[in-house]
Amino acid sequence: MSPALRRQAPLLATAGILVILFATAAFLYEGFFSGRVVVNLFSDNAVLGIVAVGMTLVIFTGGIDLSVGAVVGFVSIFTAIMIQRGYPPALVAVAALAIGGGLGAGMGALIHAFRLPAFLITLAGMFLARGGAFWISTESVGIDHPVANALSGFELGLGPVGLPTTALTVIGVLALGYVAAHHTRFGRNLLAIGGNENSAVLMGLPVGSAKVWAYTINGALAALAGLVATIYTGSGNPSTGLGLELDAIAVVVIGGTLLAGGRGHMLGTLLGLLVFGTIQTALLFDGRLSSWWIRIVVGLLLLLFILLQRGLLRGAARGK
Amino acid sequence: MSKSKSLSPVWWPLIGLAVLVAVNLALNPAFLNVTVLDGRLYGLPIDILNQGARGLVLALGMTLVIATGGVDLSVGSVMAAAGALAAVLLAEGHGLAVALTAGLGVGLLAGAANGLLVARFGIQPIVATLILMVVGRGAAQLMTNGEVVVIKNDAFAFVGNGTVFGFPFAPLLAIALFVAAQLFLRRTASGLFIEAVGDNETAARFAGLGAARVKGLVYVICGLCAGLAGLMAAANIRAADSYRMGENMELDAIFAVVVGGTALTGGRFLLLGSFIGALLLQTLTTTMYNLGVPPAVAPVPKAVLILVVCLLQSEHARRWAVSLVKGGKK
Amino acid sequence: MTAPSDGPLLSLRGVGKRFGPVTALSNVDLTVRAGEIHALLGENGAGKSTLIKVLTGVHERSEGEMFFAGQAIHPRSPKDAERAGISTVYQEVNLLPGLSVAENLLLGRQPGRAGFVNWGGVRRHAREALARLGLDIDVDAELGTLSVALQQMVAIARALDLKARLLILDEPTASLDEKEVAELFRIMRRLRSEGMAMIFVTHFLDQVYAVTDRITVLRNGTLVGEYLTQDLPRLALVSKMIGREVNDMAGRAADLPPPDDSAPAVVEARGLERRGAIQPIDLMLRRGEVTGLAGLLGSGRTETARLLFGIDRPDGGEIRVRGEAAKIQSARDAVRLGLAFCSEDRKGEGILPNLSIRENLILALQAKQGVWKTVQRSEQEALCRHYIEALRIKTPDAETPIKNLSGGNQQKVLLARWLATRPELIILDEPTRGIDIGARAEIEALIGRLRADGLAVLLISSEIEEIARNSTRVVVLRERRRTGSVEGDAITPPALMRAMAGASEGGAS
Amino acid sequence: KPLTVGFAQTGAESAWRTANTNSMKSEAEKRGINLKFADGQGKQENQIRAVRTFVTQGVDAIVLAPIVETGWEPVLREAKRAKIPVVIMDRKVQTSDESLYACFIGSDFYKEGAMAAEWIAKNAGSRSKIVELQGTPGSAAANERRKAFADELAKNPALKIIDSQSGDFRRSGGKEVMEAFLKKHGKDIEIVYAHNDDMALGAIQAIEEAGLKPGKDILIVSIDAIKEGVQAVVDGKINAVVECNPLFGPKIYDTIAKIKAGEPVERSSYNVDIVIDSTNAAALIGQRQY
Ligand SMILES: Nc1ncnc2c1ncn2[C@@H]1O[C@H](COP(=O)(O)OP(=O)(O)OP(=O)(O)O)[C@@H](O)[C@H]1O
Ligand SMILES: Nc1ncnc2c1ncn2[C@@H]1O[C@H](COP(=O)(O)OP(=O)(O)OP(=O)(O)O)[C@@H](O)[C@H]1O
Ligand SMILES: [Mg+2]
Ligand SMILES: [Mg+2]
Repeated sequence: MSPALRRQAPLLATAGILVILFATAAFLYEGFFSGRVVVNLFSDNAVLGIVAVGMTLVIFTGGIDLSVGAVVGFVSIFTAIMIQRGYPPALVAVAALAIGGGLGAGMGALIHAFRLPAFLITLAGMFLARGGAFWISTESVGIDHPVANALSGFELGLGPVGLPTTALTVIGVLALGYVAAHHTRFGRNLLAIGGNENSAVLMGLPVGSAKVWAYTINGALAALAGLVATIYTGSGNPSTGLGLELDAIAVVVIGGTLLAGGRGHMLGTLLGLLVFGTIQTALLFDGRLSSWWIRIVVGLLLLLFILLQRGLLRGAARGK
Repeated sequence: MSKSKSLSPVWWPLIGLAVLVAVNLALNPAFLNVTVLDGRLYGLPIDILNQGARGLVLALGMTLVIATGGVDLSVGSVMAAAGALAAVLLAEGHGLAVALTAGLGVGLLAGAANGLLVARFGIQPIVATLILMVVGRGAAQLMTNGEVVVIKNDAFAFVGNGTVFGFPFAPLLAIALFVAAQLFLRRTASGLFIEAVGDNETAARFAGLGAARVKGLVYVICGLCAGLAGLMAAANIRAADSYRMGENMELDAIFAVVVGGTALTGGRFLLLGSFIGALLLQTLTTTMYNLGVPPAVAPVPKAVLILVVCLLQSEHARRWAVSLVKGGKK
Repeated sequence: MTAPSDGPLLSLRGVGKRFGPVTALSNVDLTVRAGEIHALLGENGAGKSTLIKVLTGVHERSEGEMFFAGQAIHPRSPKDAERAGISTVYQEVNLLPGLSVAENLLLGRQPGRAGFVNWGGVRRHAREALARLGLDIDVDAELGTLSVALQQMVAIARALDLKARLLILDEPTASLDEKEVAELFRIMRRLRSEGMAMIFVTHFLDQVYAVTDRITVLRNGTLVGEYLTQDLPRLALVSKMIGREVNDMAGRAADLPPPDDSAPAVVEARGLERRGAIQPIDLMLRRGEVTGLAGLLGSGRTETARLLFGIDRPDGGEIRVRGEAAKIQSARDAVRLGLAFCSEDRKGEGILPNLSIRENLILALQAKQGVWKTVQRSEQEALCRHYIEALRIKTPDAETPIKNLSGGNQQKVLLARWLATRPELIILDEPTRGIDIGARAEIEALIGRLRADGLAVLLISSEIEEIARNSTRVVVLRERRRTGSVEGDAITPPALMRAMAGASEGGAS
Repeated sequence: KPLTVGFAQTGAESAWRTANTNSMKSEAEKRGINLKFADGQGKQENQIRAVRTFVTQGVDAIVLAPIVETGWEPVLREAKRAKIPVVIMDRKVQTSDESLYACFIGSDFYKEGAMAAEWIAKNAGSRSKIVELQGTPGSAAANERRKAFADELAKNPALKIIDSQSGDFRRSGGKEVMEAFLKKHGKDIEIVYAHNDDMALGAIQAIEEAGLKPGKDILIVSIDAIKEGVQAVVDGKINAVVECNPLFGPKIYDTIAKIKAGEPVERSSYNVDIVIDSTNAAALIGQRQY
């Protein structure tokens, strides 16, 4: 195997297993192999996908952000309340993005300037955002606004299936994320920082600004995910996104990105998202399991997936 | 004076704890009052210790896992599974010994599974333990059929509620574990081995350490701690609530460890720091009940506390603050 | 390209640097002119790397002034220094093992516009930069899969590619073999003729005399003086560096015994092989002998050592220890069998950066004894005292984190780590890498003592003279295959060189 | 061909919820209905995903137990477009268009809270100081039970809430919060109002450990009426529980059958909930199924 190909081996292995997974589900469940299911994979996982893209960038630097789920919740209820009070949706959206980005920038700045552990700082961010969300309102609030309705009703027709706003957004964000991570200096700098921050400094890379930007973008993407969640449901809910951060981290890591930083791929995140979604959809199609068996089976499927991924990679490494 | 010998990192969470207690005292002078009721010590500090005991036990195991550069997300679910199994066995009429052994056995098994995945298959700890986090909760619910199983065994309840000479048993147990662990880790080479693996695993392996074995073992210990914490939690409320027991406890445990001065990247660990960290967290929770902070915004003071302790701990932040003060005087 | 007509390109005046209570530098002057190669010399821990890091803004200086191209400079980060026109290869390879070679070469200044990366351009540019150094490496390979030497070459290629006015090379040749060194020197000479200034740190005196024009010597963080290379004889230079007289090393160690085929083998390998790493190889490592393993870069020396030590699993062949078949499946097994392996990759496979010297030092011994048989604290401290003195490790105390030591002193701690286990076979992979001339003599003397004490030593070194001076037998590897062996008095650098290059089969095998 | 029904449950967060799920499942089995069960694990996102998947699969009817009130319009519209009737169970949804779902069958959290308050107003006697153990902040049950209780108290100026904290619907939460309350207010506490039985049962332990008699020294009122809660009423440790009946199965499937047959159904109907106190607990404990 050529080195270039070997570097892509994790991705190829993940993709291969995803195909097997999907094919198995399609074989088992009638109606699974359809464009709708594929579109739903994107639209139902849009919030997770958008958050995962930002999380990938942060994890590239060897950092982590636990606040994203709470930011989604905050933005969701913030947007709903502000629109209800009559502010124009565009303005509210911009404000939400600014809040998300601002929180990210603040956390990033603290983490970098004072060498604080990202885990704790973003945990504090999570508590702040969730507290803020409940402070705005402890109840979910419906939105009835022509713009919001138009957005949530919109579908880009593609033959037999239509791509709704949510799916379009996540696909767009994934594409942008891919370009940013793999075709810009910024993205490469992030990976370098995660590889070894000291080395990155010695190599003359702009470590501080890159790190802060990673958290800023991640915060803004979490806010965007919050907007998407609001459009998806046509309502704001302060408890949206509970536990989302863990799902996002799992998606990123399943995609082969190293949590310690320095190694990873945005396409892996896409694959991780699809694996996650496929497992859940397959279980919904099945519909026979009890609450607890669903958990157990999800866990075991994840385990199987990871062991297969490992096995394939080891095989590839041995037979080079 | 050697300025480089800076304050031990244990001091910062301790200062945080002192501040928190001071705030409480200012608002409620009776905060630290302890009385004797029915031959038991009774008062808020006792509650803090009693309710914090589980967190302490979890933090102990988590410290070792984090010291090797790993993390264990499954502890909350393992707690639930251990508590559930013990409760179900008791409900079926088995004795105390069976229930305790089974609960700890669940922890052991879970730890071994995590250790196997991390140390043997080289799977990233966060994913490896995430699997058990999901499966463990499911298994707990499966055991109890999704219901709350009530425990009527008084001997078992002692684990969570008993007193020894008036002093609550659970925190005594936790403290004893900490002391034993500290002695074992620092008197034998085990502490060094764990730190070596966390600091540079490859180098540790090259020096002849069974790095995989060390890593596997810390997960087993962490699993055992989680199992014990599960038993304590079930005993404390005399019931196993498979859905809610141990929920979010993994985050709390990690929080306690990191606030206590052990870096998530592994290497040097501070058992005493984790102890204080866990205590700090429980004090904060109780403080919030005590001050009547509305539940919806209760996370906010938590955030503030984290920030304060973090900033105190950071040498960079302290230096910056000093320069600000000096700059201000000019 | 010319520097401003007069005045030096770089001048440092009264530079000092303290780390807490440790004074690493005090009142150091350094003057470097355009178009010269300036050697910066001194013992391990003299402050060379620290001076360089102050100059490039990694460390903030505690006092003093720095002028570059006539202007006072205050670099706050390596980025500032790069912008000003100073390009640096730091002592430890500071690249990113997870990224490709091409990326490592061009990180931060990839071709492309508006912040986007043109990957085709990156590869092309990287290939050219490597070709200029005469290297043929797949630019898509992950850097971490390369040997330390190749990584070092990549780091040099990166620095050269910056087109700076001052190039700083901190021990770039420590892990290179003759061929690479020659290539590097050729390039350095060319750059000099183009008017570039260079600071060159090395512990190889031959290299100092081969390329440098001027020498600045540091000792204990203070300036000893600046000299013209041609005016300073070797012995004088050595005594200036270490502050005492030392005999220059030349020729084979006087007391080297002839190879003794009757000495019992500590370790014997038969047909040991690993696909993609080494062809089946036989080795006999006898008591009281130093077996040299000679070969060019990538010839498979390190891989052989890793196989012997159980780091990698062999695909075939067997290892016998003290005559009995041994199953060595991990370093742990090897250590327990009385083997020791001092790796060439100090940073990755050697030190535990945040732990103390004491903990680093006793680690292997403790691992050998197991958890339960704890090395008592007093014993630990005695070991530290012993080795700190015996190997002249420069440190305030044994509780200092090892990452605060200079590179050479870290190396000494690692040697001590292995000696403390009282091994029967010690494998030394580049043991003198980055070690100053005084300490080198000590280490070579130590190798002699170990041999005399009846240990088996497997010595891997890219320095042919070092192998020639110390080995009773030499096994030569070429292209991952044992191609011959040289014994006893036949071991001379020219003979080894011929065998390594494949010009003729040196001796019987 | 058997009827296929998709059921999007909120999760398995409590014994109450499990009883509810079991009722749906066993009844489906009895009637030969093919039930597709989806566990939302406490997240609206998951429930929406489940409903959409049901639509994709083309089930005959969907039962939704919404975890929050708003945010269902888009997905309900999808179901309507696919002509799949949706029965909303347990709590209401807010929509601008009533026709998006077929009908609502549920329990009335607000009414439960109000009933608890009424019982206290009637039976508290000279007691007046109440501590409240709230459910999980943001959850519908907690929101409604808190609001209703407060609204009702407003009519009774004698009664007042002296402290209120979230015990997260957990037994351990109830105990922990109650411990803190007891230290803080001491003998001032006269009445405990818990948003569910689990917290009340936890609080009872705390009260006993403080050397007081639950049900006597302190009045305890809670909601749900799980078996253990009713038993506590029988034992005199809880003074009253407001029932919140989870056994929806039969009524739901009857309704679906009617819809499928084109018969008219009631737009919204509630399970009749009762207050269980010392007067009727002993009689009712025998027939508790959950
Ligand atoms: N970060 C640090 N903290 C404390 N002391 C340090 C630090 N960095 C270097 N030192 C000390 O400064 C002194 C000079 O170290 P330096 O690395 O400059 O030596 P060197 O001349 O480059 O040696 P070598 O030839 O071994 O590389 C050493 O005694 C070292 O212990
Ligand atoms: N020219 C080369 N191109 C690509 N990879 C190489 C080259 N030379 C060596 N390598 C890689 O470097 C690694 C190290 O090789 P090895 O350790 O066997 O060399 P060595 O003889 O010990 O040399 P040294 O210790 O001087 O680096 C090998 O895994 C090999 O794949
Ligand atoms: Mg140096
Ligand atoms: Mg080598």
